[in-house]
Parts: sequence; C-alpha cells; structure tokens
Amino acid sequence: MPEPKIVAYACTYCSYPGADLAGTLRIQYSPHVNIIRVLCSGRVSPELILRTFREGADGVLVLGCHYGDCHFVSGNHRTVKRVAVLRRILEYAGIEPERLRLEWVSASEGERFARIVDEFTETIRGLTPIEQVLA
Amino acid sequence: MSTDILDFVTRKVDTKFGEEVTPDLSVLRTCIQCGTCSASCPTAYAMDYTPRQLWKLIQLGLKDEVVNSRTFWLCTTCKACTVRCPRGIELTQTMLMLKEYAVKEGLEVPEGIGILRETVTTKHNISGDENESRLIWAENLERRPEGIEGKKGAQVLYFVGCVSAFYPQAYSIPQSLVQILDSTGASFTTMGGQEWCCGYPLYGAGMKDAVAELAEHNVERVQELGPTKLVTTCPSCYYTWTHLYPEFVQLPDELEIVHATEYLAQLLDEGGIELGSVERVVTYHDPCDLGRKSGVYDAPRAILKSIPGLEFREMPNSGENAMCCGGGGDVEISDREVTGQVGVLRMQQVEETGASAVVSACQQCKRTLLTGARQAKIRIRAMDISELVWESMRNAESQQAGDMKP
Amino acid sequence: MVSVGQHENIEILSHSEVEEVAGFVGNFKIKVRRKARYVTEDLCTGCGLCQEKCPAKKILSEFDAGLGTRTAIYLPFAQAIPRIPVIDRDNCRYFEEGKCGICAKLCPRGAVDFEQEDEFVELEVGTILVTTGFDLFDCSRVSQYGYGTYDNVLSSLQLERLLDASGPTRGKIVTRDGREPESIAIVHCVGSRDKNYNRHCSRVCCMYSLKLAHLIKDATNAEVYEFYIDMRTGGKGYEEFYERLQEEGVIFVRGRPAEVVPHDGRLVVKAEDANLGRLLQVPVDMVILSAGLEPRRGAQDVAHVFGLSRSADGFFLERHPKLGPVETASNGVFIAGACQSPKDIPDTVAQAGAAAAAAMVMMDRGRVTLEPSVAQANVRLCSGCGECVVACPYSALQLVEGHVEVDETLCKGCGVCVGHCRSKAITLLHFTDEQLLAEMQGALRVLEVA
Amino acid sequence: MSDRPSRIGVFVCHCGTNIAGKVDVEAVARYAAELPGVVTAETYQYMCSDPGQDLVKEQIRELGLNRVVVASCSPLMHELTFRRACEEAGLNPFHFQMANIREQVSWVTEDPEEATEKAKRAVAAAVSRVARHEPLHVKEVPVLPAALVVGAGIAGIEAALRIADSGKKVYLVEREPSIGGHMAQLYKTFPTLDCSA
Repeated sequence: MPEPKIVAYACTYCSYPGADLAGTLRIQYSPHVNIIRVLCSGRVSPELILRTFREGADGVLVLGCHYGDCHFVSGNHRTVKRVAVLRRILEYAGIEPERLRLEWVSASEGERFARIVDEFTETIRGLTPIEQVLA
Repeated sequence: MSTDILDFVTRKVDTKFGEEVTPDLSVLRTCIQCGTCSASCPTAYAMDYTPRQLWKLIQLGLKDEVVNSRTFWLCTTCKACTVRCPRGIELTQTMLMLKEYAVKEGLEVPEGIGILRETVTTKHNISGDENESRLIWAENLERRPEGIEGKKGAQVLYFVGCVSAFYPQAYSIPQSLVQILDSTGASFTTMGGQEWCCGYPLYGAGMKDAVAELAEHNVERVQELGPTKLVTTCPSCYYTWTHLYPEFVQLPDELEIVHATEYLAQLLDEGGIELGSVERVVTYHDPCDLGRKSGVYDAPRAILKSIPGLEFREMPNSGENAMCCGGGGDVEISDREVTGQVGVLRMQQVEETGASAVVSACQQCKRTLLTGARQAKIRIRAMDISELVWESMRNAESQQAGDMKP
Repeated sequence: MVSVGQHENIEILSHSEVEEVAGFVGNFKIKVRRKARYVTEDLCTGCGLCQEKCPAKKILSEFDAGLGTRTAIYLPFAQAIPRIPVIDRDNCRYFEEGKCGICAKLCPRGAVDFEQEDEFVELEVGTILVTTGFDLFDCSRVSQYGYGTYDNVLSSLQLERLLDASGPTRGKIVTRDGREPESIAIVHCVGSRDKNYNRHCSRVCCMYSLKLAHLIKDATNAEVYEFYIDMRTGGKGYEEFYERLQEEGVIFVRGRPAEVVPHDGRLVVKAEDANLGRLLQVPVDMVILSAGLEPRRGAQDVAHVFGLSRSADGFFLERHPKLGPVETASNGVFIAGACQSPKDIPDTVAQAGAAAAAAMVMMDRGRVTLEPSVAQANVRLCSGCGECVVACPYSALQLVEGHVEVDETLCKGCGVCVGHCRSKAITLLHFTDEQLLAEMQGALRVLEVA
Repeated sequence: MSDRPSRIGVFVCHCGTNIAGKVDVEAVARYAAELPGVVTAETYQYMCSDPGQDLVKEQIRELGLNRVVVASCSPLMHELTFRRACEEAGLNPFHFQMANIREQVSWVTEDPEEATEKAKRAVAAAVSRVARHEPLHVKEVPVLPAALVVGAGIAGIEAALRIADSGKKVYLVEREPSIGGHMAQLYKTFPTLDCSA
C-alpha cells in the first residue's frame, strides 16, 4: 500500500506556529503530511478542500485556533459549520467523511499537533487510497 | 553493598524491571524525590526503604534491593501518596504491581500472603470457615427477615462481605443494615452461602489474576437473583465491584452498585427513615476504599449531620487527607504489628477531637480502630455508620412510643 | 510610584478596564470603562475624613491579605495613587440599606456622589503594552496544609503584611493570639511544580522564601525551617544570599511536607528529609506557605480583547521565546512582566524596559508597514448575497449598490470572506485560490515523482 | 500575473547540521533544479547569514531571477529577512516564498530518506506557488505617538515611565483603585532588601 498523502491547512497565528513548536521540541511525527499556511482557517474554502481531494490527497486536515482564541475573532466559527457540511457532502459522494478533519491547535500545542497528525495518518492508512475511490 | 555500587557505575540501567512494575516508567522517571509520598504514608516508618527511596531504586534498575524490600508489603494501598504526588505518579498502583511481580516470579512473600490464595480459592472466603455459615450473624436477630437468603426478584441485594460474615467484632454491621432494610419494608436479600469473597484481598496481595473466577461466580449469582441494586457495607467490596469487576466480567446493565452510606443517605433524603436522638459526640473516619479511592465523602457526613442530638466533629486528617486505619492492603496479614500501631495513631487523632465514638463505614476500619483503642487504652467506641443509624432509628421508635403515653 | 503620578506625560486611569480594542497597529481605538468610584476625582483632596467616619469598619482588607480591616469608603493603602478613596458598594450601608451617607455629609468638597455611574472613554494610541501581572496561588486549595483552617498557617503575602511597619501588626510577627513564635516553617512550592495545580516552577518563591527567613530572623528569635524540593537560586548574587541564610542558622530540609496538622496547640509539619531518608515531624508555631504565581483570573478575556495567545500554563505567549520575547502575535501589542511568565522584580523591570523600547521604536519611526494581503472584490462576479458581509469579523465589507466593497483600512486579511463567497468574487492577495492550489498541487505531485 | 516566464532560483539551507544532518540537501537541490521554471538550485551553510543573503542577491542579478524560493527554517522566523534581500536585489519582495524544511521537516522526521522526500515536496510546493506570485506593495500607516499600558504593577509602571520620559503620551489603565499591584504589598524586596513603594 502506498504511503498516504495528506494536506494540512494551518492558520498562521495558532496552528502553524503550533507545528513549528513540535519541531522546536523535536517531537517526531508521521512525515506524510504537507503543511500549507493560510492566514485563518476561515480562508479554507469548500472548493479548496474538494480540489485537494481531487488532486490526490487521501486526507485533508484543517487546523485552526481554539474557540475564543482565534486571532481573527470568529474566523474559526465559520470553519466549523463549513467542515460539517462538507463532510456530509463527501459522504454523499461516496468519500469517507473521516478523510476530512477539523482540529484546533494553539501556538503552544506542539505535542497536540504531532499527536493529531499521527492519529489522522493512522485513520487514513486504514482507508483505500483516494485514487482508487475516485477512479 | 560497595561492590553493588561499583557494579552500578559500570552497568547500563536495565529498564525492563522498571517497565514491569509500574504502569508507566516514563512517568515514574519524573519523580523529583520530594518525599511527599513517604511523609504521607501511614506505614513508611516501618519500611526498610521509604517509598521515595524505592522509586529511586526502580529508576536505577536496582531490582534486587527493590524485590527484597518489605516496603511494598507494608503498603496499605490507602492512596494518600498518589493523590498528593506533585508529578502525578501512580504510586499505589506501582506498589500493587510490585506485589504482583513478587508473586508471579515466585519470590519470597510474607507467610500469610502465601496461605491467602489457598484459603480464598478453596473456601471462597478469607477466614477459611465453611462458606455455608456466612449468615451466622443473622441467627441473633430478633426477627430473621423473610427471604434473607437467596430470594429471587428482590430489588436490593446486600453483598455482606467476608469480614462482616466471619469476624464477630463486625457482626453488628450486617445485623444493623438488615434490620434497617427490613424496617423500611425494602425488598431485599443476600446470597447467603452462595456469596464468594469479592476478591479484593487477593488483588491487594498481588494476585489480581485470581479475581476473575470469583467475579464470574458472584456476577452469575446476581444474574440469577436479578436485583436492580447491589448494596455493600464493605468499601473494599464496593471498590472491587465498581472498579475491578468491569475488567473481568460484564456487569448487568440495570444493576446499580451503591455503598450502604449512599443507600442510607438517599433513603434519608427521600424521607424513608426516621431518626431519633442520639446524644453523643462523634468523629468520622473515612475508609480509604470509600473516600480517596471511590470519592464518597459526602454521603456519610450527610447521614451524621441528620441525626438529632449528635455532635459531629471533623478530625484534622479527614476527607481526602484522612489517615488510613492501617488495616488496608493485606498489611494485617503481612505484619499484624504495623496495622496495630497505625490503628493506635489513628485513635490518638480521634481522641484529640474529644469525641466519645469514632464512626466509620467499613468493618475493617472498625476492627482496626477497636484494636487500636484497646492497645492504647483509649476509651472511645469505634462503630459503623449502619449501627449508628439503626440505633438512631430505634430511638425514634421508642421516643414516639414515649410520646404516645399519656 | 510617585513619579508615575507626577509625570506630565502619564495619564492614570485607575479603577478602569479596557473593554474593546479596535483598529490596528499604529492606530488602535481603545474603549475604557471607568468604573464608578462614587467619589468625584476632581473634587477629592484625599483628606481622609470620610474614611475616618465610615461606620463599616470590619471589612477584611484585600491589601493586608485579610489580616487587617478597612472601611467601606477607603483608600486601599496609605500611599495609594491616586490618593482618592473608592466606595465598596457591597459593604456600604448607603447602598445596602439606603441610609447612612455619613461620608457624603462630612466631605468638605462634596466629592462623594452615590449617583455616579460607570463611564466610558475612548483613547487613540499607536502601541499597546499588556502588563497585567499574576495572581497569587490560593493556598486553601492544598487542603493538607490547612490554610484557611488553622489560624497560624499563613500565605507568604500575609507574612509580608505582618512584617510591614504600617501593616496590621505594625511590623510584629505574632501568632493570631498575639504570641511571638518560637519556630516557623516555610513551605516552598505551594501550588507550583505540582500537576494537581500548576506544573510550572514559579521561579520567585525560593528567593522570596529566603528573604522572608532573613526578615524573620531579623525581627524575632524564632527558629526557621525551610522545606524545599530543590533550591533554585539562579541570578546575580542569589546563591550568595542562600549561603548567607545558611550562615544565619536557618534550618534547611530537603523534603516537601505531606501535611500540616495541629497538635497540642501548635502545628506539626510532616515531611521526609530526603537527604537522610528520615521521616520528620517538626512542631512549629507558624507555617508560611510560599504561594506560587499563576495566570490572572480573566487572562482569557484579556487575551481575547488584545488578540493574544496563551501558552499551556495560561500565561500570555510571546511571539518567539528568543527572537520576540516582548512581541506578540498581534502587531503593535507587547507584553512584559509576570503576565508572560513568573519572574522576579529585576527581570520584570528589564522586560518592561525591553517592551517599552520595542514600542518606542515603532512610535519613533512614526510609520509601520502592513502586510498587503487584503481582500479584493470583483464587482462583476459579486451576486450581492451579503454572506461575506455577515462573515467578516472586522466589518470591513459592505454592500454598495448590490455589490460588495472592501474597506482596506479595516481588512486584516483573514480571508474568511473568501472562504464564504460562493461566486468567487473575493480574492485575498498573496493567498489567492490560484496560489494555494498551486502550492497544494506542488506538494502532492511530488509524491508521485518520489 | 506576471507576463514574463518564471525564472526561479531555489536556495536550500543546511542550517549547519540542523537541516543537513537529516535532510540530503544536495539531493533536494538537484531535484529542485528539475522543477518547471527553476533556473538554479543551490545549497549553502547558513542562508540567513550575510554571505547567504549575498548569494541570493548575486544570483538574482546575475541570472535575472524573477522568483526566489528559500528552503530553510520557518517563515515566521526569516520570511522578512529574505523578502528584504530580494528587495535589495531589485525584486518585488513578494516574489519570494519560503519552504519550511527545519521546524516542519528535519526536526520532526525520524528517517533521513523520508525527511528528504518531505523536504522535496515542500520545495516543490513553494516553487509551484511562487510562479504565481504577483508583485505587491506594502502599505504604510502612521503610528500615533501614544501608548496604552494595561496594568500598573512593576512592569506597567516601569514601561510607562520609560515611554513617557521619551516624550510620548502614556495612558496607564489599572483595574484596581490604586496603582502599584502586588509590589505595593511587599515589605522589603530582594535583592536590595529595601522598601518597594
């Protein structure tokens, strides 16, 4: 089985520095995740997520600030609703909704970031590669 | 000793032993040697290594020193060290795992511990008496309640426990509870001779593996009788049913397991029992298995506060900070003298409150404290809360009868 | 303190809280709530007559850590700045019962005003410094030490108040029943280095405990025991001070006490001397708990108002532990002092200086550059649904003649509007769909190559 | 969209052994050189150092680069450094993209081969993105010469005094009725053992 391909969209004030902190702390985690920085998780549009699957990502992580901690006040509230709807759409389209996950990671949660990536990678490993699903 | 040290200097620390005797060696490694555990421990004074020293020995992989120590055999599993440990290390669990290790590896164990397994597995109780005689205490009751033994369909099943069933000092506990149940018209029964030891003494002696068979038997009996509530007066039985049995067996979904104090507090709350005046100053001793290990602190206090005429005084060491009576963790079997000494210390604390009686909610605490009082020549009664409630109920009856007279 | 009160460039807004921060670096708009004092600041001369005659005299003084009392209209302490009293509504007879008003009658300037209400002021500033400090750990949470239960178990702050010549005992260290203690135990790490409360080391307690031991030795003949886990004396002259205390005869016990219990009218501290491996029961007359420092209650709200993050311990997060120790994730907002992490006075002063310098650099330059990543609207694609207007956290978008328009001065570039727009009418510069898609494709394509 | 074809330069940093100790930086550079639009791909010990930045500037001028990717540490650390370098060499600073192969690759990946592969993906992503970067211009806004200091304990008082001394207006907001914070409650303070107020 090929290694899973995962894309993580991480917000610039919480989750991206959280990922950096995992590095500063030298926490080792699964290397199959590709982190893409956005300013706020609210920027991650449904289209971007769907395109990411279409381009061959087996899993998509959207990482934002904890509730109430969003640098952009309430940007992440929007993300919650959007991801919930998208998961239903994915399911409808025959794509396992667990391929899309939204998590909160603060700038101080290096350990949490690494744990989420590892857990998510394990979940994705248990699924058929997306190319076969979409084929 | 000096060669050991030289040996240690040249040897790489073997972590295998450490991994086997503690739930998570990486957490034990964070010990900062502050000694809070030792100073919290009721029996540390009698140990060859203090608990703190034991953790250091485990960290360094000095297995021989650890397994030849009597430290863990003197652990009453009271959990005082664990709740206070600033690093959150599962210290009590480590003590238990050390006992398990010693038993499993066939190392030398205290004499009584060796006999314990034999007794419990063949006789199904800790005293070695005939199990059929479990209801011997019921023979002195003024009125033996109907259906006290093995009544199918009873709502409440009273799980009596070995100590109450076989040790005369504790007979009055089941006697009191049964009479309370009877007088409230509750539909209740016991397993009688079909009740087997819950398994806690084996668990406390490092033989957790032997608990499964007992658990299966007891749960099968419960299923036969079909109660919706299981009541225990023994906090250890309570702990075993609520915390250990789920590891071995599937408990019936509809079965609610409560300690007698919770049951009585609820009855009181609902107005199901009437209490009469008991003019007495008492203090309350929290049993470790009920308090720190099961989190039941309020129910017994609520009961005490609702008895008219009773003056309740807390000891400085109460609630989460309660001192163990010394009777836990099979220490009485390993070293009766240590249990006795701790009992004396606890009774001295009782004495400082000026109470004329110490109330507990555990037959073992009652026994240990009674013995402690006798040894220290302290004239203070040790009684179980069920006994006090029954006394108070009878007083209510006689006071009412008195009121009726012209 | 005095120089702050007198400085012509400093305006003190005491008894006030920041409610709202709008705008952005260089031009923040601040809304401050000036809580009602019930004393008109401009009229009050600070003569103190009101305080003298107030009939409610038994209120425990916060300043004296509950050891002394104060009145309902009160100056928190003698040297308070501004020297204007405040009325504590909850304990004032006028507010409680509707009568009294003695202070108002006596005030020669008519400064007492029971009708006063909270007021709001708007400020415009270029930079913000958050220096909200810490809370002292509430020792009663460690129930085994008996704080709040036993009279002579005191917090370190309470001992400070006893030592103060203007404090509740006029500088005398005495037990609650007025005796001079023969022996005193100081317990380190209360609420610190403990997973049950705070994992972090509060950093200042070892040194202030040593200081307290020294002051006790100065003021009494008491035997002093210090119970510690590790003695942390990193700092200029700190280890030397420790050595001096050892010479002064303070008894150091390496062991964290398990509990404090009363016995024979005294207190017994139980610990293991970890160096000896011996269990100790030390009888003393007074126990001092060296309380740790923790994030202020309400730090979450402060973080929210100023756009700060907090680290796992709850203190405010600096932008970078080495490269940006006073900067934060919010441009133009700086932090200093114990709100960032526990620290002692020299370090606090140093960090405050650094934060001031960083803010001054920004103000001296007089200009600041902003990231150009703002939203841009394409009028032709906009359907005018208004979803983005609702979604924007900064009210930077509005519908003009059925089409969305972006106010670039308000836009902070979060892109929530882009994520929300169904007709792709909004673009976020430097984070365009095309750019993000390209980045994602680049990351995924390579997997196939590899 | 820029009308000229992309001429991208990729600069892979060793960061001493921080990156090169795990990631095969030469392999990453060789790989990058093959990516569309890439004109040159080089490695250097410390890209953020002056000689490292000079290398970037030199290549921009000599090879006529119009896009730059630096694969090194987190952009939160050095994005501004390299944007400035690009600008100094005459490039729009936003024609730059950073690939984070330290915090998010070399420091967090156990296996060197996997780390190298992940670094390649990060570089490919950055190259792909930078080709679509557009010239942008930073906005400048004035900074009001006034500061808000929130909390009047030691830190607040000290900071307020310093800023005020430089001639700027300071608003010192304090929740309590008096300034002073905890400090006012302390008797004598270490290390000088003098009074605190």
